[in-house]
Amino acid sequence: METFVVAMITGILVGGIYALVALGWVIIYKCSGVLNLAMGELTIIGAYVTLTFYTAGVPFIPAVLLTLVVGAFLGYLTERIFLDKLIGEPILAVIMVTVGLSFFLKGLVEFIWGTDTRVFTPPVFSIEPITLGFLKISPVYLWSFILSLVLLVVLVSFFKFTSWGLSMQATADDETAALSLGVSARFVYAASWAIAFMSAGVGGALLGNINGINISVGHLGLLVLPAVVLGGLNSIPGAIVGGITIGVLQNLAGTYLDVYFPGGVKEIVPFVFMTVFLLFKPYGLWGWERIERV
Amino acid sequence: METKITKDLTIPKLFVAKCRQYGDSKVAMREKEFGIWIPFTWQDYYAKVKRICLGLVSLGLKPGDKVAMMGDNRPEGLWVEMAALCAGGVGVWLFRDSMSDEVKYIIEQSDTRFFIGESQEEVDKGLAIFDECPKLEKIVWDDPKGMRNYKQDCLISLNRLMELGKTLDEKEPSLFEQLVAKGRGDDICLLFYTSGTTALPKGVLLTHYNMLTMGANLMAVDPCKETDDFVSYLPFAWIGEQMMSVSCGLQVGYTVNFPEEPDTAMENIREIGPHVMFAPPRLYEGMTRQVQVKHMDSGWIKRNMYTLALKIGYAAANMKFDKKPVPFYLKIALALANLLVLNKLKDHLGMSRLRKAYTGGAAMGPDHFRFFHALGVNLKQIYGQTEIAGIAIVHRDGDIKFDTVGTPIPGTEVKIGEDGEILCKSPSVFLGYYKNDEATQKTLLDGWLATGDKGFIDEDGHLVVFDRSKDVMTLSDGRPFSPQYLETRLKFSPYVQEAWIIGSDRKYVTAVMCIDYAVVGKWADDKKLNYTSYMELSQKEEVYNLIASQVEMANQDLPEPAKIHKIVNLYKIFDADDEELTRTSKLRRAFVEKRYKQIVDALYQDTDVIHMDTTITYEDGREQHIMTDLRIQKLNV
Amino acid sequence: MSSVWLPCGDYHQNYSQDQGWWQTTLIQFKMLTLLAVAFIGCPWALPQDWHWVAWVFAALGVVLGLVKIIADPPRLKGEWVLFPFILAVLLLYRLPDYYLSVLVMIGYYSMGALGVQLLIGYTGLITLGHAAFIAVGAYVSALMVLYFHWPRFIIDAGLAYPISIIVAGVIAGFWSILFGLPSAKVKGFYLILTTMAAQFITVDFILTQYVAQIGGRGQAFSLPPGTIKVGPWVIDSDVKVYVMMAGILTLMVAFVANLLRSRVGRAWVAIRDNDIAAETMGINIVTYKLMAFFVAGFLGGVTGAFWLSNTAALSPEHFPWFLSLWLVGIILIGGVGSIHGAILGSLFMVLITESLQWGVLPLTDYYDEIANTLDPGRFKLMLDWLVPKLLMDFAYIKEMVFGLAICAFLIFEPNGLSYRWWQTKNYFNLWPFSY
Amino acid sequence: MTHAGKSKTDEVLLELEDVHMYFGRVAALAGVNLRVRKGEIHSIIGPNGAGKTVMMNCINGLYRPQRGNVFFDGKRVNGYAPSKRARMGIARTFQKIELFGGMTVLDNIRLGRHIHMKSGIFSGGMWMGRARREEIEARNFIEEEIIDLLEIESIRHKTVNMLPYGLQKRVELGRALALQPRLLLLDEPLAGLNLEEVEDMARFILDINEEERWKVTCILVEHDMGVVMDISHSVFVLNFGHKIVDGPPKEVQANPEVVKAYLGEEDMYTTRR
Repeated sequence: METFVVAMITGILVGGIYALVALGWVIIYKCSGVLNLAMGELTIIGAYVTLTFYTAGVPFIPAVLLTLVVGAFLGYLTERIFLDKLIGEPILAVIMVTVGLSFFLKGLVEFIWGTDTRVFTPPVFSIEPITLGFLKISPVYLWSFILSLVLLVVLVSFFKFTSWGLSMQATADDETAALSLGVSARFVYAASWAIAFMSAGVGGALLGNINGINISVGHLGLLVLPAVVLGGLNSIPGAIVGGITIGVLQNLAGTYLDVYFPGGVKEIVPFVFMTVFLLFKPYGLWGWERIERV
Repeated sequence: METKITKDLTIPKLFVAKCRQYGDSKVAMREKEFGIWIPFTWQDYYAKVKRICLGLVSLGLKPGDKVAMMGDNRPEGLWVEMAALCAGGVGVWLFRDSMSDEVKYIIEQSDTRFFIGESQEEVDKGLAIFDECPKLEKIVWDDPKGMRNYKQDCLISLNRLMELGKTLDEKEPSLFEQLVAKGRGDDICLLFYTSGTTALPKGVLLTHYNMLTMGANLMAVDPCKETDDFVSYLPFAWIGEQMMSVSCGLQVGYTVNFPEEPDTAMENIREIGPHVMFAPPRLYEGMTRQVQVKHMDSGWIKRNMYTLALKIGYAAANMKFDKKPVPFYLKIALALANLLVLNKLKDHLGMSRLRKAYTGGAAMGPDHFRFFHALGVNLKQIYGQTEIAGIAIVHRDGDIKFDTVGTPIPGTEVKIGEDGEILCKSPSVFLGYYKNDEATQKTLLDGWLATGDKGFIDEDGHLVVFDRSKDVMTLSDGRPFSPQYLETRLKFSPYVQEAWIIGSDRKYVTAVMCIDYAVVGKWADDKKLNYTSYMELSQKEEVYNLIASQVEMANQDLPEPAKIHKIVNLYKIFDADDEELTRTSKLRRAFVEKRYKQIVDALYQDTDVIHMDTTITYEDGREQHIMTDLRIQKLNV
Repeated sequence: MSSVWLPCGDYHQNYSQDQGWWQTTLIQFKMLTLLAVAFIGCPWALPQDWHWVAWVFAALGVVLGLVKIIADPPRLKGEWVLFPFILAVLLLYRLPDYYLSVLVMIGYYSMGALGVQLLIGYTGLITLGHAAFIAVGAYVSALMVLYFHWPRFIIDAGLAYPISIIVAGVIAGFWSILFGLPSAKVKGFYLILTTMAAQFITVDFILTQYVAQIGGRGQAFSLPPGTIKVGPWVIDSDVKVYVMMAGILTLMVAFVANLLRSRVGRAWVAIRDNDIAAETMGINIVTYKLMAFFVAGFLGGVTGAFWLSNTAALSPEHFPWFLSLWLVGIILIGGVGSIHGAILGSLFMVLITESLQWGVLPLTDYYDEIANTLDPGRFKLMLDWLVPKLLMDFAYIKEMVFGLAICAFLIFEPNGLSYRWWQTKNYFNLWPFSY
Repeated sequence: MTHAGKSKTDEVLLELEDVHMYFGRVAALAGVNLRVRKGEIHSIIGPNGAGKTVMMNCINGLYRPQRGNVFFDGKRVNGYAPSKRARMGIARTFQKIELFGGMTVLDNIRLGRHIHMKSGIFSGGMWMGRARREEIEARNFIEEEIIDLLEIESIRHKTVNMLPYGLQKRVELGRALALQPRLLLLDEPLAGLNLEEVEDMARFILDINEEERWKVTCILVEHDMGVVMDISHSVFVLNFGHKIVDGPPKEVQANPEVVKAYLGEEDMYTTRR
């Protein structure tokens, strides 16, 4: 029982970070219709940028804020350079541009920062675990979770209550209607990338605090895909629920299944779960029931 | 392949001999059907003709009876014709797009007993006149499409006819051979109705001997090989097509190919790549227009390569016209031009295997003629008419002048009558007009055929045809002039499809132009001009300027009094169905002058606009009310 | 008119001609030349003592030329006069081993890309996990060659490896069907995810954690020299691998091309273009989608089995997700929906990365030479850092270039190289016109 | 061109029995009964949104009605997928042309031959034996029976997307015919055609229905009343999911309810001509 609760709690805490990255993914899809496979790379870039600032002496929170700024800039740039010209192209082309982008960014990251695992020194969070009854939780997880929650709340309220956020939603629903409202679709596309880059970047920074940063953080970025599929590609609450579910699932599998299937079962389970899930609920929990023609 | 033409030989006899000679070893004809070129050997040809022939006989065909035929160019057409001839009958071909009045006139005048139509359309025409033509007994049809509800007694399908033939053949196995053997060279084989630019068609009686000698004499000048391919797509009712498909085709034994549908003919010609072709100038004019337009639309490299290659081609062609030896450097340049552009160009036109091409039936503009020689196509003029079984005069290899029609073929004599009329004499001259002795006497003078054309023989012995006697214009300075010559000059512009020159005995010359809808339409699209119809497009100011510039270009090399002063763009294209052209696409001047009197009058008054407000009743009863303003454009002369 | 551009005078009298592959002499000539270059020109050269054979061919060409000039038989087309000369030249020279190994890489990627092309380009099923099936093929083949108890005579006859190639294909095909099953219900992006799942489950989990452990020697299967045998030949040199590649690739291309113009291939394209209409034509969409997965998996399996001959040790790291994406990138660059595309794309990608290498390698030599003459300063410091880094991190540069190439193609040439190829052909077919 | 009763028999080929089709709560079909006899041309008319295309979709299997039965040739086919029904002999055309736009005309029609061919992956890939033979047979059939009938010789190698609308409609009919169907569903085959094309198309439909070679039973959804009344044996009038009347054209034209329902509907008795 204790192990179960620990696994659950850790899962939820990590899931919060996944949710943050998944949210970035959903924002891009919702606002510009792009299925982004470069999410993992956006996450790594965020992690390395934060690390670079941190190593240069900037305290962690300002470093994260700086990362937000850099992420917004990079996101805007990426959209302008790579995706702007593909508006209206078939879905495969758009997906593959993001694949190309992911190669490019990955290569760039490896070229600049190398492949060795780097850690935040000195550690940002204390190594001493926080004890709550039988629960021992390392503060990294907790703080990360809290930080993600804060960002999630900020982002969701941005979409729900600000006029910018609302106009972005309008574009997502109906481009022509949005145009008649005076919202520039192209601006919204770029903005959505900026926001996605921001949220992924922070997610990366947090993940980097847990196990250190190397290129395989990008693989964690891929885990958001099962998360968004679970929630439905275009659902913001879906992304959050999906992210947390995947986090929990991963930790439960790591705890219980590793005995029977030693090795990487932790990484695989979300994908297996997703494949089976799709057979029964092809549009996710809250997705649009719309057949995509690819 | 040497065939001796005797008074005893008939087309059917020659046919049977060729079938024996080749049997199954050689393809007699091919038809593009079901997407492929289905071959028929001489043996197949023989079997079909035999059955159809005996079928006709069992229906009661007697020697001398007329068999009228109507339809597209298909092997069946040739089989039926040959079958009718084998049975001793006389073939009468009708143009496929003939109106029912025309059909009725010909069938009645020729005393036709059997009418063979290809499909429902022809059968309908036949049935419509059936009651009015008491001599007509049976209507044979071939294509079953849409025929399921036709139950009339006078109808019989070609398949049924062939079954009858088969039954008769089983009963009397040697009958076919006997029928063929009965024929004599002086028997009438074909009754041709001339398209006449003025009066009702006249029936020209041609014998086997006429047809065969004409073919033999042409082949003596320009031998064809038995391995050659020929594409038959012009109406069988045109003598030129008969001459190539039947007379020459039988004597040489080359393969006759039939296109899939009339509208795929050009594409099909390209596929076959014939070695010989004979077509009226209209077709060649269409080709030049097509090439010119495509040239204008191609990219920079292609355009300049083409221009350069054609320059070389023209230079070499001019040397040949002047009978000067082509200098060595030009030969090399020409070889390069051929390799880089001209060969490929000929391939597009379906002319890459072409050894000789003939044009006849009407005058061809010298510009067009030189164009094909520049491409390296051995194009030759043919002069002749139905009354002389098609050919009297032709260009010889290496002796081609683009303003003449060449020299007489063997066995043919040509002289110029007192009033400048061309007179011909040859074994191929016809017997006379069917049931029209008056006309026969006017045309046949002591065995000399009065052609009705004016012309002269030049210093090289070439015949120069001026124009039809009644069409020759008199210019303001009293000089005679050929309007056709001017028209063909104008038609060298790709934008002009038809032109009509007016100005005989008038102060100055004017022209009525018909723009080429496709080409000008495309030009207008590029210029972002909006138009919805031919009429609207033709009256655009920009189009007027375009046409005017084309006419002014032609004006440059014309003598002063022949220069064109005013033009009008007509709101429609001249059409054979409206009787403005003959079935062989010659302009019927007298008729258009009557129909467009208003325009002609306006061209010689001081006005800029013609208010057209007339109702035209067409042949088929349609009425069209025309209410439009036509602009007259004065040209800088 | 057949659908092929025929020169005038080249016409068909029956449907076999009209639906044939090589419809004109020129095409026949071009294809035979291509095959001759691939199978004779690249790998072989006559040894010194046998050079006279080439001269015999050249002499034959001269004779044919004379016959053509003098007698001009209609059936002897000009192209055939040229052919013996080409053969003679091809017999005299061969490519150095390095270029052969480059060609092997091109061939390997082409084979892999063919399967991807079949799924994405012709059936409209986007897959990002094709490397999994290549891996399955490679492992099945390796396991069979190494651990299967073959009857003696089969080993002696050198049949073990060839048989294992087929079996590898079939098993990979069935494995592919398994992951294609969701395609019955899902489309588009969701299908992409299930194929990705195939990659992770197969390679990262099953193969890495279990299969690769068989034999207990850790991650890599080593293939002792002499195990890969085709008939009497041990595949142990670049030339032999190259010939294997050329043979398998030729067969594969022919197979796929034939399939695409027959009933099954047409049904695939129909499903891609308009699945509702396809269904009303009586095409069972699920069955045909699974068939596409099977064939693609089969081709992948054969590709993987071929890979064995080109490697001394087999490891799951040969088949990363990167490979799956790389293959999709190849068909995007080459052109979606075209067999040419798979080959042109591989050619382009391999040549680009190789030429980058050619560019970078001499750079160090050059730098070493001039390094001492440079003034010490920031510029030299930067170069001192950059040049070794360029060399060290070359793999990353490759990745970046690949990513950029995909993006650039999608943005500027969305129809891919094969479209350019087609346009170029048309440019000359329509010469001197534009339509 | 009236010929009622000429080629039909009394044998029922297709029957809809109390078919209900709902989309959410909206009933597109509310208890429709239809009996189509072998050999007839049975037209379905009605205002826009009456559910005509829904009926077609139920017959051909694209929709599965929530209630009621569909019988084809005496067999209940409710659960059958469209592809299975196609194999049983139901072919159709679509209101909005659903051709394979990137393929040639010939390949489109070849796809119609799919159910009459058998070659699989292996023989297809080898292009030997059955596949090769079948391809040639299929071509033969297409050329002789379909291209010739529909007079589309000049476009057989053209890509469908490049063709004008009228020809595309014709190609779609050709593709459906290639299935050699027993029942042909034609969904507005004349819509958007000009006068000449309408005449051609009507002629083709009659050919297909009457010609000994074909004798195909047709269900025709069409707005062109002139043609419908001319060529149909029976006319079924549908209005908002309900049948108004079903009978010979004369009867239908005289039915007061039909006249009432269409009062104000401009296109009822007008025709494009």
